[in-house]
Amino acid sequence: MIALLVRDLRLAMRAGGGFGLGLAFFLIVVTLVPFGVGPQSELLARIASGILWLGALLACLLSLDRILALDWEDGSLDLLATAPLPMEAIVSIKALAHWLTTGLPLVLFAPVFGLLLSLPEPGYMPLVLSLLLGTPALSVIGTFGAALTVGLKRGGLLLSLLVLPLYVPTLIFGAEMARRGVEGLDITTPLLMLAGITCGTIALLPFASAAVLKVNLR
Amino acid sequence: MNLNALWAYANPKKFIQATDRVLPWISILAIVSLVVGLVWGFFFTPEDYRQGSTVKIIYIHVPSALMAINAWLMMLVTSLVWIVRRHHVSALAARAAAPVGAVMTVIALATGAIWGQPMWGTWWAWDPRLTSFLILFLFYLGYMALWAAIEDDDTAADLTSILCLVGSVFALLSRYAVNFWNQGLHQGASLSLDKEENVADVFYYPLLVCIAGFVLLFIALVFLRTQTEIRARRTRALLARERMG
Amino acid sequence: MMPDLGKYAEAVLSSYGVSIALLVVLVWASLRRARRVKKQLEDIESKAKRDG
Amino acid sequence: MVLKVSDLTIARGGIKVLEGVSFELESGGAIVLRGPNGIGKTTLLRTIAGLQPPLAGRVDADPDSLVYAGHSDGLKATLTVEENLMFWAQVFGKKEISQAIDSFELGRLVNRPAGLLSAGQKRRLGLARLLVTGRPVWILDEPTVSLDTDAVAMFASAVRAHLARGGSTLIATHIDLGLPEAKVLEVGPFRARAAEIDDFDEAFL
Repeated sequence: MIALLVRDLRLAMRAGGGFGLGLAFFLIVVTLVPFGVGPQSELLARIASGILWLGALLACLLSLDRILALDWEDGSLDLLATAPLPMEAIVSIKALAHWLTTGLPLVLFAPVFGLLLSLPEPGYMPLVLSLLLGTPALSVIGTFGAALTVGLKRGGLLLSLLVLPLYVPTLIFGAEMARRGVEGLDITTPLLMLAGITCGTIALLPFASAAVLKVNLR
Repeated sequence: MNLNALWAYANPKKFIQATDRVLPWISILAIVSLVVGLVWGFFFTPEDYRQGSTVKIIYIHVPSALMAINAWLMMLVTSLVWIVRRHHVSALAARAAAPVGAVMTVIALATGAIWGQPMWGTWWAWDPRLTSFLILFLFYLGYMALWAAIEDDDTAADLTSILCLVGSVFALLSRYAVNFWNQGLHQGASLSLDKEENVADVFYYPLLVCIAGFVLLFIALVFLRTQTEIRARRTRALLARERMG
Repeated sequence: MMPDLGKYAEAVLSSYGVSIALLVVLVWASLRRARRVKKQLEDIESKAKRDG
Repeated sequence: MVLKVSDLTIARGGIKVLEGVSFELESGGAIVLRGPNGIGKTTLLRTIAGLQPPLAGRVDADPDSLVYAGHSDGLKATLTVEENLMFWAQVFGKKEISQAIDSFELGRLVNRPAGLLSAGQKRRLGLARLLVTGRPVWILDEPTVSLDTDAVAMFASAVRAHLARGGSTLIATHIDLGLPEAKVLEVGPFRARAAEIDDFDEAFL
């Protein structure tokens, strides 16, 4: 299992795209927003937490189809499925690798992008914390979507259509937590809900993803 | 009645024979109760003292909203039956119900928006209920798109069933999330089993007739569409057999 | 015969109109597809029976 | 006996392709599956490897004894030959890859990224993967595609060495592998007959 994780991380680094691409996309979103809504820093400060969450979510979405599609194309998935690893472990590792290459960099760089959007001072900790708690759920849910669409030729758009509604609760609680942080309100409730969603998806969704992937490998 | 006897209708041929017998009656009943309910509601009920004539919209809004949710519940049940017992008719019934449920969701959304315009002064408000229905509609879209995208019927049935299961959990979660996110403008439920707390009798009885009409219409449509899906599936199987030689 | 809908006439009429139109389209589409698929299956079945 | 297939019926895309397939594979034995394109050899191998469920019948084998190699080798273009092999060895809980490298004469290529290999070299690397898994029963689907005659001979000697160690193999192929000791199993006779048209039940045909 560790071998699979190491391989996926190594592949992400060798291919060049893995680590950087999502981050670059995030930066572009953050850069474009002021062009769209105007440069007034009070306005930006008010919407900064929401934009950052949305940007992170879209950057995550962008890289989902790579989670399984490459291994599908070169036959690795067939071979992994017949290897002595349970399918649930394979999809969990895949999700973890995706989070380490996409979600974690987003979390780490979010404060920098917060500066660009004049995120108010008290908002940084809750924002980073909410992203740290929420992005693993995005990766796990995304892996489920990727498993559903892995055999399809033009699955990218369908993948987005399937995954986005599933992202709604995570986005609501994550963005709400970041927003409350900015306004200096109590963040306990959304924090607990967000943590609950993440734990729940990590614990349960791999079974669905594995079942779906087995069906697609038939 | 012996519940086990119900499984006999999981056979496609039996299903078509049985539904062919009842379909005309259900269709007639559906049309009669819809016409009676809507005419009663539209022409023969008074205005509400607060909402004026817009109260007449509930005869469409409430039944369609109910059916939008019940259609998804039915798909959830039939998906589970497919996963557990592998009856093809069950999976096809879920497929047949999805577009009906989606249209019901659209009707609920449209009537809600039209109602909201005079009541709240805006076509669209990010009210928890409206928002939840919008999300439900997205789930219907994704579900139907997944069915349409996969060529192999059994694979599609498996994948959509699991999507329906997972989607149900997330839809429920979204409902709570949306409630938390915005305490809404929407009035409380207009119906509950306890009639005392409800809308007045004058509105209540025609509403019940309308709900019955929508339920019957839904059943008739699902029977008809399931028959169609069964026949389409058999057509594909025969064509494939021809190709195999 | 027509009830007086007052200032909300537009809202009430348009919501009935939109909903009934959607339902009619749904029923019509279902019936049309049902008829087509039934015919297609009958054609193929008779052909398959003929050819063995 | 390491693999026993009894009365197996398999389907592809909802259509029965083979039925009543039965055979046994002994330790140290080899079976070559033959038959025209599209008859269902790949589906049969995938069913035996456990990738898809059979419609009927049984496959009896220790699931920890099988290793499957399909049309694609599952190689990563940006990883070197050594990294690719090492990964599969680790997945199967092994560490030793030098023997596999020697058997398929990959020694000069260990540090080359797999993406820069020729088609034949890739195939050899894919076959070397079988050795590093340490599993006794090889299920191979067209293993000699894009191999030249020398490489086919290399493959044959690797299989022979594997059999001599008590391993066994099930191979679907079109060409003569130069393995006279292998039993040939024609798949043609197991071809499923078309289902009755009136049989309008669960399976729709």
